[in-house]
This record gives sequence, C-alpha cells and structure tokens, in this order.
Amino acid sequence: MQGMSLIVKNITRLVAGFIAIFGVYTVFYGHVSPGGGFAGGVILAGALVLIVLAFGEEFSRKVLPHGVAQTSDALGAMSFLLVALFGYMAGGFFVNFLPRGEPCTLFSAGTIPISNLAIGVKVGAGLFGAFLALALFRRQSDGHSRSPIAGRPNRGGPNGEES
Amino acid sequence: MTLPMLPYLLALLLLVVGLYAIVAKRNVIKIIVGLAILDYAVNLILVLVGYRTTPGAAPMAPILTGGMANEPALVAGAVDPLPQALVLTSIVISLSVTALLVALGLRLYEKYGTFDTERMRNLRG
Amino acid sequence: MDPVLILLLALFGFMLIGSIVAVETRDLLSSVICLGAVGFGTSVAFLLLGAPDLAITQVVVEVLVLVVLVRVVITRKDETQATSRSTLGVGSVMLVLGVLVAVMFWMLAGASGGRLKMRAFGEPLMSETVAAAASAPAGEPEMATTQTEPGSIGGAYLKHGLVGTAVSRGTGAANYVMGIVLDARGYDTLGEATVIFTAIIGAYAVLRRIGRQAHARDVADR
Amino acid sequence: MQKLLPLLVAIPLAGGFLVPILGRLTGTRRGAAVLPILMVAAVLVLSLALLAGPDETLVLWIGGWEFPIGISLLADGLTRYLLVIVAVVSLLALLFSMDYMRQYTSPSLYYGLFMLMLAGMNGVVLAGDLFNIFVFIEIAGIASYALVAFGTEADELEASLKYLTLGTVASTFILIGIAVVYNVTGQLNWAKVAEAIAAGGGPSMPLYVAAAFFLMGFGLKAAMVPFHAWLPDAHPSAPAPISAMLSGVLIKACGVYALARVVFSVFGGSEVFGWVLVALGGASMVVGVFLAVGQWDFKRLLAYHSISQMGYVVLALGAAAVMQARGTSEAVVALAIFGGLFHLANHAIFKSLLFLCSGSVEYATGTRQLKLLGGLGRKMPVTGACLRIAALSISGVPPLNGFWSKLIIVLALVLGGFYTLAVITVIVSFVTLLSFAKVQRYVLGGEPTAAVEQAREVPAAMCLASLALAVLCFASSLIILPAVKSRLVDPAVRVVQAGPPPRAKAPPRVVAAERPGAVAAQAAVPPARLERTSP
Repeated sequence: MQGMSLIVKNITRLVAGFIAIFGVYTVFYGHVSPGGGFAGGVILAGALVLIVLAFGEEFSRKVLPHGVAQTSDALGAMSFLLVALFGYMAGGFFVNFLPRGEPCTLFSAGTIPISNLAIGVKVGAGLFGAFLALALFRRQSDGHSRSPIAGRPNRGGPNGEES
Repeated sequence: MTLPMLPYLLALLLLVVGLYAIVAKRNVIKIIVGLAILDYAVNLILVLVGYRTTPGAAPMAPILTGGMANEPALVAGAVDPLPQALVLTSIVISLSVTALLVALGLRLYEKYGTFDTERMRNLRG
Repeated sequence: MDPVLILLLALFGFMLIGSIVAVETRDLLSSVICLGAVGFGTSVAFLLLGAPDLAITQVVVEVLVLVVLVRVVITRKDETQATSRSTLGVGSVMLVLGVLVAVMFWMLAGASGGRLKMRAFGEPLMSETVAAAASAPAGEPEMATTQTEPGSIGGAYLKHGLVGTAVSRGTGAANYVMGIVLDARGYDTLGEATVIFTAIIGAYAVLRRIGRQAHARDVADR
Repeated sequence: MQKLLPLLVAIPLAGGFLVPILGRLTGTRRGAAVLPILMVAAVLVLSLALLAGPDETLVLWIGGWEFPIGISLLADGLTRYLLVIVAVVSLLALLFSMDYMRQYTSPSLYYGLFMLMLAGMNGVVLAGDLFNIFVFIEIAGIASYALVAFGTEADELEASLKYLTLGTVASTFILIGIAVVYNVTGQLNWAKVAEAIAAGGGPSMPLYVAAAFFLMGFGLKAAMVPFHAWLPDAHPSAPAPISAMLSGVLIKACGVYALARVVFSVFGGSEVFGWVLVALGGASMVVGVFLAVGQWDFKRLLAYHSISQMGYVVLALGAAAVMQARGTSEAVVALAIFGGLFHLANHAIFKSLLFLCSGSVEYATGTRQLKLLGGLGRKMPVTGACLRIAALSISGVPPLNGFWSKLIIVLALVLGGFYTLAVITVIVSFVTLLSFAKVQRYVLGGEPTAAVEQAREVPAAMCLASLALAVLCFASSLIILPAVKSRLVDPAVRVVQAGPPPRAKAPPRVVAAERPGAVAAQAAVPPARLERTSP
C-alpha cells in the first residue's frame, strides 16, 4: 500500500504522537477517569493505524512489525491472566492483592492499573495486527502488494511455519 | 404504556431493523451492518436498564471526582455502574465478531469476486 | 418530565432512520457510513445516559470499524447490486417478528408482575432498598437491625464497592465502572480479553493463504 | 476443593495464549500438539477428581468478592458430569488431531483455537453468573466459527459465515434476556435470580419475555429444529476432530446445558417450559432424522443425526418437567432426567466416534461422498470396526450404550403417560437404524471402489483415539448398573430435578467462601451467605 499525500503525512506527523499519548493517558488513568485499558488500547491502535494509512505499509514495518504485534497481543492477554494467577497464589483467583491506596489518585486501586496496562497492550497490539491483516488483505492475483499474511510465497500462514 | 417505557420500545425497533437486515439482505456487508445494529440495540437496552433520573440535574456518571467528600452524593444519585460494565464487555465482543466477519467476507470476496451471498452456493437456503 | 428522556427519544428517532437507511441503501459505502452515524448516535446516547466510559469506547471502536469497513468497501468493486430475498418470504418473517416484538413489549411494559415488574426508564431497582438484616455481618449487631441493602447488584456496588465494608471489600478505584470491570467482575474481563484474542487469531486463521496441504495420502506416505 | 475450580478454565486459557506464541518460536508441526495434550490431560484429571470428590455444591466467589457483588464459579453434580464428558472428548479429539491435522497448515493456530474453545466450554459449565455464561459462550462460539473455516475453502467459509451470523443473533437474544432479568430482579447470579423469582411468586410476564429470549438464544446454540439451519453446514465443514467437538460437546455445553440450567434451575421448570422443551425436542428428533435419511455426504448425514439425537435429550428433559408439574411420581421424573442425561453422554461418545471415523475415511480416501466409497471394511479394519460399533450404538442396538439410554427414555415416557411420544421415539430410532444401515452398506460393504483402491489404515494415533471411544461405547453401558449410576449420573439428575433453591429439600450447609485475610469474618458467616448443598 502506498502512502498518502504530503499534507496528510505532515498532519499525521503532528497528530499521531498526541493520539498515542492520549491513549497512554487513558490507559493509565482508567481507574480514576473515564476510559480504561480497552478504550486506551483502541486509541493506541488508532494512532498506529493512522500512521499506516498515511505512510504506507512499509513504514509500519519499522514502527511495529506484524510478528511483534502478534506476540505482544498474546503476551498482554497472558499477563492479565498472570495478574489473576498471582492473586490465586495470594489467596484466590482474581484477588486484588495490592494495597487499595487513596481513591482518585494514580497509585490506587491495587492491581487495577496493572490489569489496565495489560489490556491496553493486548488490545492495542491485537487490533493493530488485525487491522494490518484485514485492511491490507489483497486478492491473490494482484501479487505486487505484500500483505502481512502472504509474506512470502509457499509459507503456511501468518505464523510463518513450514508448510 | 407510559412514556418512560418508550425508550425500550424504540430500542426493540432498532433490534427489528437489525434482524430485518440479516433476514432480508443478501450481502456480507449488509450482514455486518445488521449485526452491528443488533449490538447497538442490545447495548442501549442494557444501559437504559441502569439509568437513574436525578431530578433537576444532569445524570451522574458513576465516577468519583474531587475526593471522598463527594461519595455519599454519588451513592445516592449515580446511575447503575453494573450494566455499563456489561456493555463494555459486550462492545468488545461485538468488535471481535465484526473483525472475524470482515475476515470471512474478504476471503469470500476473494473466492467469488462479490459480497453478494446469492452468488455463493450454500447460503441461498 | 426528564429532559434527558426527550433528548433520548429524538436521538433514538435519528438512529432508527439512520439504521433503516443503512440497511436499505443500495450503495455499500453509504450503508457503511450510515452505520457509522448510528454508532456515533449510540455514543451520544451513552453520554446522555451517564456512561462516559462507554461513550469513549464506542467512539474509538466505531472509528476503527469504520476505517476498516470503508477500506474494505472502496478497494473492492462489487458490480452486482445488493439483492434482496423474495418480498413475500421477507414480508411474512417481518410480520411475525413485528407481532412478536409488539407482544413482547406489551408483556414487558404491562403493569402486571407485582414485585417482579419491569422497571421503567429512570427508576432502576437500585434506587429501592430491601431490608437486609440477615446480610449484615453478624459481628456487628448494632448494624444488623437497621441495615437496608440496595435492590440490585449495581446499587450494592455503588454503596460498598469503593471503600468496602466488613461484608465486601472495596477496590479503591474512583471510576466505579473500571472497578467492576477489572476487579469485581475481572473474570468476565478475562473472558472479554480472551474473546478478542480468539477473534484475532481466528481472523489470522481464516486469512491464511494456504489452508490445506497436499492430499492426506501423500502426507501419510512420507 | 473449590480452589481447583479456576484451574479448569485457567489451564486451557493459558494454553490458548501460549500455543500460538510457542508455535511462532519453535515452528514444529507435530510438536505443537504436545502442550495442548498435556494441558487437556491435566484438565481431565481435575474433572475426574471433582467427580470422584464428595457430592456437594462447590461455590467459589472469585477474587474474594461475595454476594451480591462478585462472580461465582459453581460446581454441582450436573457441572461435574459435563466437565468430564467435555474433557474426555477433547483429549481424544486432540490425539486424533496429531496426525489428522497434517493435512492443514498452521497447526499452532489450530491448537490455540482448540484450547480457547475448550476454555469457553469449561467456563460455561462452571459459571454461576448469567452474564458470565454469555461471555464464555462467546469464547467457545468465536473459536468454533474460526475453526469451521479452518480449511479456508469456499464451502467452509460460507458455512462459517452462516454459523457466525446465527450464532451472534443467538448471543444477542441471550444478552437481551439478561438485561430483562437484571431489570426485573436486580441480580445476575443465576442462583440468586432463582431465589428472587421464587420470592416474587414465580415468573412474571416480563420474566416470560426474558425466558423466551433465552429459549431462542440457547435453542439456536443447541440447533433445536426451528433454529437448526446452521448446523448441517457448519459441522461437516470443520476438520473432523472439530466436527467431533462441535457435535460431541459444544452444542451440549453451550446449548443443552445452558438451556437446562436456565429452564430448570432459574425459572423452575414449570409445565409451560416443559411443553416448550417437548415441542422443540420432538420436532428436532423427527425433522432431523428424516432430513438425515436423504443425505449422501457422510458428514452432513451425521450432522443431521446430531439434531435428531439432541432432540431425544431435550424431549426427555421437557417431559420430566411436565411430569413434575403433573405430580407424576418422583422416581419416574428422575428416570426421564436420567435418560436424557445418559443419552447426552452417550451421544457425546458415539457421535464424536462417528465424526472421527468419517475423518479417517476422508483422510484415507479423500472423499466423503457415500456413493464413491465402498469396501472399506477390508481396507481399513480398525476404522471399519469402530464405525460399525458407533453406528450400532447410535441406532440403539443392544448391548451398546445408545440402546440403554433410548430404552430408558422410552420407558420413562410410557410410565409418565406420553404414549404418542414414546411411539414417535421408537419410530425415530428405527429410521436412525435404517439410515446407518445405508452408511454401513455404502462405506464398509461391497467391493472397493476406485477412490478406495489406494486406501490404507490411518496412523496409529488416529486409530487409538477411535478405539478408545469405541471401548467407551461399551463401557458407558455400565452406567445403568445402580452402583455406577448412583456415583456418576445421580448427582446431576438431582440437580435438574431439584430445580431452583427453594425447592431443594436438602438442609443448607456452609461452604466456606474463599476470602483472603478475613479469617475473623469467615468465622461468622451470616445466613444470607449460606450455600445450597446436596445431601
């Protein structure tokens, strides 16, 4: 996929960082203000999607390669499960084992910010990966564009296993 | 049938529009549209269930601001947070379903060169 | 009358019209864009109903879905007109559905039901309280006689969820919705994260270039 | 003991998250199955330990939250019974997959989705909360939509699209039912919903609306007849071990189990619900079998039989509810429920065996058209023998398990006064026999056809999985022995029969809820937190 015009690229350069920061803010302040890990993760994915749309797919490989997106998707989900399992060791499945703190401050609510972070990473990486797979999926006939799914011919799939 | 029941009726009508799209339209994109409308309808019904009128004031979101001093007012007036938590989950689930549906639609387009399910073999019945 | 209700009814009207246009229009791109409009309408409705978390989430999800759908639709020329099923079959199905919804609404909104009646808009069960002497902690007898509990889980959460009591502990999260989503109902959220993970690897699986390998017999010969 | 409950979901979930990553890192093909098999074996051991444990209702409030706020996991007799069925079929299907899935690419995605589907089913069966049931049904559902399309051929994609569309409509209905229930009762925990309904004097009008939505939703998931359109497309399109999972356990865990739970344990299984279930079950039984007779696609034929056989289960449960409302003796009601649940287990065994055999046949010959097959009995002796056993079992030939469960259902129907239904059940059983006589004649009998010339017996792991299920076809007949029955099935029967909590006759017993650092509070558990336990 080709990038868009210079105007779009410049505006994206200006805006994408802010969108990403807003996403990070939404993730970290999920327990004191509206938002949370999921919304923040989608915003992060949105920032990456904007970069891909403006600069083209080749550029996105440098920002966040597809394999890394896939792996951090799974790792994010796994770390959320780990938060639950740490609670399991601390007394019970999903036990909030960290101190509650003072409400309305960043360091409060025990494990909730950690869970938010895990979900933010998981959703951001996962949706970006899904976007790459879906929006850049091409018919087999126009082989000039390299979709992330059909990285190389004769490769089994996105996992790149031997076929 | 008092007026306060009307929002539920309208949400149910939205549900019917979504079902109509799925039953009547023979196109993958229209099915995506129909399922999305279904999800909006059911999410709205859930949030409507939790809404609490605060006389003479805007509805109070279940988020504490300005320290613990405001907590009693919040408990007395805020809308129900539980349906909101359920809807948050439901939105994510419908997003997931849409992602999978788009993937299926793309593959079907690749096979048939159309989104029209009339031209696909097994989906006519 | 609650001004929120009037605004909401107007918004629902807009959404109904938008969704009908989205379903009926022949052009797929217009259909997708109308769907986006209905989605943003939903988001505004969430905001009106005191659910800013949902409004934010709905907006960002809608943007992402819209970007993907628009890309899917504009990069693929579908010359065939969107066809419909036979009018008669669809008509009869819709007639049945319409009658069903009318009957259901009548059953829902009818005053019958006594204690188990449908609560009207704006008056959820949580604003009522039930005597709950039994559920007061036995260790605090002075509370056991006077305690009343909200009528629903949500009400109980609003009351006890933040700081906690002897019966239930609190999360310490000022955003009650996040407190429920990530702590009290964290197990549901684990399920939710799993759903999205499943859908994404499912999409990868569906989008694989080559699904099958050489015929089984050749594989077995190896 | 209840400390173990989360592991039943957490282990397959971890498998689902880790297997795709490990697949990326190692890239081996056959090795991809090792971790899933170990994990499912662990789940099976845990399920068996639960089944062997004392018959009491285990409740675990997750995260130390308690009523009314938190989510609970709940394991009673019915749950344990289903957990074991799910784990057994999953383990054997995985074993079968090791060689069978070499026909497909990306095994790590396959095993990841498989584990997620298993996690979803275990989650549904363990959930003590209506919304939690919905979430885990979605996990199992989405994994199965993707698995149906795993071969990415046009047919499979279309079947998956149809399945996904109807499955999502079903989930939407379930969610509306949940919304109405929450509006009316203010509770989501189904035991508490049941209490609230009983306290309010039985289901009110709005609750009947909720029940209608639940019936439509779970009926769609269970492919009961007016809602069955997706199943004959979806089940045959999946890879054979997944067909075995879908027909063998998924429609049971996400459909029939949830249906039975909502109808019996929440709404109290009154006569109205009983007749609705009888109508759904009877229609499925008859329509399914007559549609199956005309099929020439091996797997499609099996899929129609799934509709028909699940009809038996739902019919038996519905008849039990009607009998209970009419005041028929408790023993007959228990017999009907036992017949239904016994048939549920039997169907899981013989239908997954049939699908695995169809997979073996397809693996060896490359076709599943009955007219192209023939003479496989000689070419593939093990698969042929397994197929024969399964076919006799599903058609209700003694001494196999299918005979006993059908006999018990017919017996219970006769004792309960449903003579017409009993006759219909017997007729459907004969038509099933006819249909499988056709399968045996065309697949096993006759001279080897051109497609079969080159066929040879499938690899050892596939044979082993089929043989294990064939042995189970004989072994599960033992359930009719009172000693085995009282241990394995009776706790589940009691759960269905007892209905919602107030009708439970057992005295309440405290099951200590898990609460970290609250030993003092635990010492004084207030009466509201007492949990119902079976005797």
